[in-house]
Amino acid sequence: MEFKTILFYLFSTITVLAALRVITARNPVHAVLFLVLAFFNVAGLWMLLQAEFLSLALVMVYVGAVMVLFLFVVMMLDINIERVRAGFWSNLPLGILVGGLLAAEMAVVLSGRYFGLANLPPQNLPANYSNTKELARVLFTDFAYPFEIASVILLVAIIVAVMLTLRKRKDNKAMHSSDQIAVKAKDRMRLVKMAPEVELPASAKEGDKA
Amino acid sequence: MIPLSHYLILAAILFVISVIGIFLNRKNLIVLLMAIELMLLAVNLNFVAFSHYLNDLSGQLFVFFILVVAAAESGIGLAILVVLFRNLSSIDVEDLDSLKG
Amino acid sequence: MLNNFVMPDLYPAAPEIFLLLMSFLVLFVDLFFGATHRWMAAMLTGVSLLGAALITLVTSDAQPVLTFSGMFIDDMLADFLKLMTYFAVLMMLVYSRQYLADRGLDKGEFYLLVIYATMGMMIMISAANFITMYLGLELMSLSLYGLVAIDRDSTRSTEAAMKYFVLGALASGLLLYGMSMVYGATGSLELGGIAQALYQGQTEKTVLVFGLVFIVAGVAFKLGLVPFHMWIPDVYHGAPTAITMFIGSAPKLAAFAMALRLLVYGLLGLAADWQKMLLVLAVLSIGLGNLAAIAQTNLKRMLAYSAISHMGYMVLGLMSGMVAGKIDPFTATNAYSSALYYTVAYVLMSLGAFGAILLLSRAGYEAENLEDFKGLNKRSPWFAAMMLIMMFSMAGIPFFIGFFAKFAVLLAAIKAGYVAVAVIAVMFSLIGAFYYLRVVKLMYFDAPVDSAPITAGLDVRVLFSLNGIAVAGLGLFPNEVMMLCTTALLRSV
Amino acid sequence: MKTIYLLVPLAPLVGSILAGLFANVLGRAGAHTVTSLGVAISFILSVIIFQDVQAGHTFNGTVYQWMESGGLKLEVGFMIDQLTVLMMLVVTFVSLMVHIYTIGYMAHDEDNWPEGSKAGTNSYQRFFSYISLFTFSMLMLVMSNNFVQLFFGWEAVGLVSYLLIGFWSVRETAIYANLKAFLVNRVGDFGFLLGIGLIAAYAGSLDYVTVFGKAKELATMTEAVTGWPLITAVCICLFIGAMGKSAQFPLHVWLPDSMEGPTPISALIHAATMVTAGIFMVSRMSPLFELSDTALSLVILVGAITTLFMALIAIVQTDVKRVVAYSTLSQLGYMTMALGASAYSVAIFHLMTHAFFKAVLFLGAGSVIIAMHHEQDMRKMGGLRKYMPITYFTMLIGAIANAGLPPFAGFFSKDSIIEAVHLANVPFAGFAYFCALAAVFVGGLYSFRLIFFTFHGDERFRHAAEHHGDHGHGHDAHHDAHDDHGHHGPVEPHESPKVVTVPLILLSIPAIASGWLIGTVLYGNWFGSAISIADTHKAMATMAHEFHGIFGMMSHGVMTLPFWLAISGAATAWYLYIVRPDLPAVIKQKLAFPAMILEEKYGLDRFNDWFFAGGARGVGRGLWKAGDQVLIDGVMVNGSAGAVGWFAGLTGMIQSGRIYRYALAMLFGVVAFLSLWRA
Amino acid sequence: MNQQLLSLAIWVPILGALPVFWAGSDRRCLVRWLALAVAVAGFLVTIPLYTGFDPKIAGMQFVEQAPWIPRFNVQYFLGVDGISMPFILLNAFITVMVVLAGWEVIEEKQAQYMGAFLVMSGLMNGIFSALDGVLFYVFFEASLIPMYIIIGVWGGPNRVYAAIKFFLYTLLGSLLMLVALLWLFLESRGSFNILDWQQLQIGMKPQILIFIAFLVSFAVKVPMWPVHTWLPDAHVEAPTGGSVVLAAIALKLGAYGFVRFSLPIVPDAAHYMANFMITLSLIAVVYIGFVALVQTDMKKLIAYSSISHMGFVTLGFFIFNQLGIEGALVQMISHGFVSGAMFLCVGVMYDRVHSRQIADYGGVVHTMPKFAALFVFFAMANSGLPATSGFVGEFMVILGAIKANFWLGFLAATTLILGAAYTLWMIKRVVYGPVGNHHVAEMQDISGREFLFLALLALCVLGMGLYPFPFTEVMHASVDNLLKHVAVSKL
Repeated sequence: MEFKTILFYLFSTITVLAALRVITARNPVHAVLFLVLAFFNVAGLWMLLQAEFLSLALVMVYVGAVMVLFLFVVMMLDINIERVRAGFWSNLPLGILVGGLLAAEMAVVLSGRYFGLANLPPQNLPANYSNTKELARVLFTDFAYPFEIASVILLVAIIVAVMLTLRKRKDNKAMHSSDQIAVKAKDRMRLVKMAPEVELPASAKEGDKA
Repeated sequence: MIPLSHYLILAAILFVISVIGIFLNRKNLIVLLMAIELMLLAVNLNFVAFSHYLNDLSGQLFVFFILVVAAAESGIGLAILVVLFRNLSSIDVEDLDSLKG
Repeated sequence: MLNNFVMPDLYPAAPEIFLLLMSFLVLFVDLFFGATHRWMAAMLTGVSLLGAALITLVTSDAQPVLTFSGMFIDDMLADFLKLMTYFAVLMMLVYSRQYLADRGLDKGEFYLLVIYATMGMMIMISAANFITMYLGLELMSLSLYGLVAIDRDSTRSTEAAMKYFVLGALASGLLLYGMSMVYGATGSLELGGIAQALYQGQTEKTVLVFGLVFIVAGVAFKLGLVPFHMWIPDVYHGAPTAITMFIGSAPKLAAFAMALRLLVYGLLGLAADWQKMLLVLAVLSIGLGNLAAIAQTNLKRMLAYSAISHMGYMVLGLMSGMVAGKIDPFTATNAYSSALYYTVAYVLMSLGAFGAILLLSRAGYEAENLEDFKGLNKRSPWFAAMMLIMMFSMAGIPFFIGFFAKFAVLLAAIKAGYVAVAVIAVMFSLIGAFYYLRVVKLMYFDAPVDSAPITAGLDVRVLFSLNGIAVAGLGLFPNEVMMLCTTALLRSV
Repeated sequence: MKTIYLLVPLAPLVGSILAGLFANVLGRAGAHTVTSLGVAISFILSVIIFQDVQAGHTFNGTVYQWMESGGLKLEVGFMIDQLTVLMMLVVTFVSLMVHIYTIGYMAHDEDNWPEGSKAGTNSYQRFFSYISLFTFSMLMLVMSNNFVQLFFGWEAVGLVSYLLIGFWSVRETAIYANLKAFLVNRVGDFGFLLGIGLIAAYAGSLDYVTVFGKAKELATMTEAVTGWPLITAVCICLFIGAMGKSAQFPLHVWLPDSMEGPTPISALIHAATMVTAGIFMVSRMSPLFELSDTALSLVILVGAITTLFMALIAIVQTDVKRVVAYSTLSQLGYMTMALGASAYSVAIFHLMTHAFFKAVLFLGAGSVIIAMHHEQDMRKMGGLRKYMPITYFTMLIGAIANAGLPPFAGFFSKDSIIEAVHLANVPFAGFAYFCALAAVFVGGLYSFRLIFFTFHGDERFRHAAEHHGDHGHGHDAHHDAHDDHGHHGPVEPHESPKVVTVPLILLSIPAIASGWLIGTVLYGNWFGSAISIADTHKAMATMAHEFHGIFGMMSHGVMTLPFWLAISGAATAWYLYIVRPDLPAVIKQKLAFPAMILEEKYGLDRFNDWFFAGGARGVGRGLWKAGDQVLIDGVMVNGSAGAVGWFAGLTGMIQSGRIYRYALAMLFGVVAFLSLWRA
Repeated sequence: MNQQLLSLAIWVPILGALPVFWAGSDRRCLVRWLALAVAVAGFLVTIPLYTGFDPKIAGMQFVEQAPWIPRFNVQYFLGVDGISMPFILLNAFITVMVVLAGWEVIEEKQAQYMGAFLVMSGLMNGIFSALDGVLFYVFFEASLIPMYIIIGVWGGPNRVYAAIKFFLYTLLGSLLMLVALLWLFLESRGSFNILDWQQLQIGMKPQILIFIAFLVSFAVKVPMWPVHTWLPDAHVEAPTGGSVVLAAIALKLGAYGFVRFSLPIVPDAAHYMANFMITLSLIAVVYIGFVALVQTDMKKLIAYSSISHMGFVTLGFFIFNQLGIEGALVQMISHGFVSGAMFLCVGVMYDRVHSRQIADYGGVVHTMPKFAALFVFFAMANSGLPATSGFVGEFMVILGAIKANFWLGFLAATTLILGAAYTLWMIKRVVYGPVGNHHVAEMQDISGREFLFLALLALCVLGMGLYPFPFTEVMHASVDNLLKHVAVSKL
């Protein structure tokens, strides 16, 4: 067994175990950390597949940014851990049944000879091949259009995140440009028109008494 | 030499785990979001493996975009989660049942 | 290295580019004038949609054009669907203006997200590649998640957004998994390339069908077909009505485009398989959608189930392209154009039906329960008549557009030999008629519980009237739109 | 001449329309004038036509084409021959008399209506309109040259009869009787229509002449589906119609009840004309009936049963009009027997004589009723002879004629019938002969019982005065009207006015004398081709052979059994009601059971009410509740709606609101698809 | 002008309804006169259809043909033959009656009431003149909408149930018909032309399936036993005008469908199923006759009587002889007059006493003699008295039935007894007898307007009974033609 194969099995075993822990961990913080572990291992696997750029991007983008975000949120929200696991075991059989069925069907297809070594041998790339450079080359030419779309998607993510979570604090002193522009004189001063006080005639008062 | 099918089966296992995670988890929405990340990871693994074995870069590019989208998605998902928590004071999946029938 | 790089032809994508630029303008305007000049963002959004429409019309080409390295396709189908999309979005904007203003939801973000969602739809409509399809889908979906949650202090809205988000993510996971399988089997992400590979037949059928199942699941989710429909009732119900109207209209066009592009342009070689899958989905959708709608007391929820059943009918057309194992281009075009026509008709009716809710709503009051429609005929005979038209049209009663939509898809289904399916479909539409009739019953036969005058603005009133007249008028003269649908399909890839 | 033919029915129709629609304009006098005038014109024209026919000018032609379909030409047209013209004379004459009589009889009709009833305001005019309409209908019936028009007249007279029986529509008994009359007639019409249908189907025409021309051909056919001999089926079906209209057992039940109508119409419709329509029709169809012995034997059997058993009931009746009514039934039975014996001309002859003497009896009874202030119970009469001599004598004439004593009209016709039945060679003729003879005795008995009870003996009405208000004939509802009329205390009967007595006298002349025409009508081949008799049926031929003028017949008649039976019947009546008035009660006590049977009219009414009316409603209720409401609406319609609703409720359970369920559903979908496509 | 007569017959009432709607319910006087004017105009434009009709031509007359939906080769194809032409006149005439009947009694939303009837009238003219399958279907279904509204808005206490039942029941049938129409379209290689379909060769199995699809549709509409239960409910709950139109015209649509579609397009199946159809028809005649006997609600009684009478129509169609078919058609027209008149009569009484229960009446003749006379007249027509139109059709069908099979005629003729029994029983209880209660005592006799429409109908009933020749004359050629179609096998 060559080294790559050993690495593959190592990474994959850890990935699967970590993934299992992600969905079974009692504490969400642990779950996030197991997910990070799984990401690291998959990054390793991608290295084996000579996708170096993506491998590193995964670590940086996911572990560095997304997972940290998850951690923030997990810790920010006050979660009652005791309740988290309730009902887990009672749901397990059904889960295993459906999951098992799905897995079995997938396995039947994927282990077929079509994806075996004979049909698709792994590619041996030249030594000076740069995954990053190649990716970059197509990314900014042929894939410019999806690249632009991706940027819009990120913009949308920003907009939505801000829209949903930004709350103005009461003691916030920052000025808002649109508020400044929108100011009108009448917002600052209000002229109140009041009815003059009129003395009722005496007869009317007596009439009331009567 | 590792055949492609090994990678695919690994991805499939990850995929199934994430799927089970989604409906096994009935208490914590965050785990749900993580399961989704896991699922995308499985898909990405597929693409990378195919890309490698087919010697076709477009698969890896797809992964690139999926990563971008996944990041954006988790951002939005967490934002919604936070808002929901504010309204509901809970991220228990079972508490999300005011809409039904 | 880059010497072989050719600047892609941007001309066909001009509407998208225009819209993107306009979105920045809206962004800035909102920043500087958002607080007081709300109408500016709205106006600009409208203008940008109109502009995009104009550009789409101008750049429309009789021949399909591929650009961006074959990732973007501009054909007549795309132009037609885009125009319909602008149209639907514009109507939604007009309908919802007052509603949003009453509830303080007419923030700049709303308009931005609407623009981006529209852009996502346009990208989907023009997608010729799995990547662009996926990105377009996500752009649209992410914007919609945000829109559903726009009323962030509402438990119902946020719950709906969460459900939408989780299930949507799961669905795109499934779709991606399917795409990865197809990619693995054909070695291509381009729809044309995939079709080519399938045509040459050097592919592994098992893997492809395996992937196809996931892709169909993803598509079915977007269309809201049983059993991938579960999000629809909750999201329709939970989202603010204006947003529901948005979700219930234009995205159906995009979803149709997605289904057509993926299944027909990409995976036509697997038609025998996906047709049967769609058949199952269609029958289940028609059945469950109509049955479940009966039990509803909330109009939005009822319309959600009705949407499920309508998409089931639409799919009847989509699945009828192949007759006796063979694909005859003429028959297939007829079948797909019937589905397209159904989608267009549905969008028009759906806008009207949700429009009625917006029309009757006012600040602090949602007219979303069936009870709220009681005695509408006494309050306003005209609007009651318009709503009556919508309901009967949805029930598939002539002379309204809904009838001809059903007519077309049933014809396609029967032509494809699915007579029994057609019979089942019409029987369920009988059940469906019951709940539409119930709305009419409430409007006409019952005494009003709420005698407050209708406060909706002139724009909503006029639009709702026009919508009703269109549903009736296009029912009287259905030929033009039908021909347009057919031509659009004929002149596409 | 065709114009005259047309005028005969149209004159009464015009009168009827004028009196009916312009009641207010015309007023009472105007109404009775136009209608009487119309009928008078008809009568005069009928006489003219009669003479024309005597001269040998028969007619058969079309007025207009009513319809055509499937090769079947249906027309409205007239056939004028001896049979028709005789009927026309009888109808128009009796009708004219009744019109005149009615002027007197209905003079105070407003008393019969509750106060404030708007229907009562023009009831007088309406009555005239009805009887004129009836005359029109009856003329259409007899003048028809085809089955459709016959059926039209048939039903139209039924309609008028319905309207007139229920004329005093406040009386529950009257509106019960008219519904009953219509429905029982409809049972007959049911058969009649089937007969017409069979003719149309096999002869391809409904024109008399064409059909009779094909009669021989039809006789050889069998009905395709049932396998019956066609002509027998046709004749029996047609005869069922005749049974309804001519009130033959068991469809006779309506006639006694129809006495709820005003007396003039009892005379006109329920004695003289309408009820004889069946007799007329069978005579008209003689070319068909002659071809089926089976049908003829049925006819004679039904006639025989009706003759005897209805006569028996007449003995126990106490209502003066009902006695006459049952007597009518019995006489109709005689006519029917004659038909069965192929003695059509005899039947028609008896029809004619009967029309006159029965009209006399009815109108006389009406006169009595007027005198007794609408008292119809004979037990409360008696000794009226000295108060109303004209009525007495005319009624006596009628009764003698009815009993069949020479030289009154009834003798000739009735004796001929008995003779014809005696000579008949169809099955049941022997039974019929027995019935005929027995009925002669009974006829004598009830006829004279009527006379003795009413006009002789104690003046029982003087005792009955205290109970005046008790008898129900709708009087309870309008005591006030009575008070105004001032008829409290003992009734003082007096002779009726001239409008009443003149018709009585005029009618009693033919009641006496019309029998003398027997030689001409029966044996002079007077009917010519209007009636055809098969060679095998020799009764008429034999009788013609034995006939030696009316005096010969009379002298022969007094030596035969029928005469002595009639005499003994009359003698018995004399003994029982004049000599020993206490005896009837004793006999009734001794023979309690037979008396009860007779008083219950053999239980037929009770049976009909229970079985047919009650049964039909029971079936209807059963079908409605169990079929429509439970099975179709409950199970099929609402049941399926309920099932849909149940399923709809079930879908709500699927949509539980839980995300994981939703995700599970999606995965189920995926797994199912994967499994289905064996991936 | 002559070429657009049918279009005029259809669109004059429908477009005329728009100003009526527009006039609004507050201007009652304007609404009434406007509606009357439109209805009369609608009737007048149909008269040339009769006067200009050539009874010798078996084919379609006044044909109008224009593309409507070229995409599916759907045409705006109108034309009438001797079978359909009388119904257009009948429909237009009845509409005038209905407008008159709703003159004063409809107090709520009168504009909508009148408008709905006018629209209904136009749509039904469309059904009778459509020669394109889709056009026919479109009119057929669209006519449900105004009726649904009419029953639901102006109906009785249980109107919602009745309206929905009516709508769903009829929709059930027509949806299956739609499938059959589409199938025929494909089978005929892209034609919706009904006349083309009549020439189409179809195998036995599809013929039977198509027949069943049409059967469900038309049987519900007729209605035939056992899908009749919507009718009593609909009639009882509908306002007078609704009942009139329903009975007079709407029921004819189903029967008309049989002669326009089932018989000529799938003759072999029609022959194959004839015994079944005849059985159902006779059940309708006898069973329903018995059921009608025990009704206590006048409208229900007349509704059941309608079902029974329509049983004659279907019976006539499926004995396949000229007498039967023409008789059935005549019966349809006559039933249009008679049942319409009967419902109007009940409506007249209902307007005064606000009850339809027989038990709530009695002695109406004493307070409303003019009305009573007309009511009795119509009752007599309903029980098939000769010289009224009610007799002609029944008579012809019975003759035809006897020609086909004696027992059919026998069972059919029981209506003579049953029909008279239930109708006259009602008359006895309602019209005759002493005045039932103080409500009846206070009833006013019919007004001039009421007299006008009842008398007009009475004239029609009488005229048709005395001289049905003009009615049958126009049918001969077309019915002959139909029979020829039916006789030729298409296998």
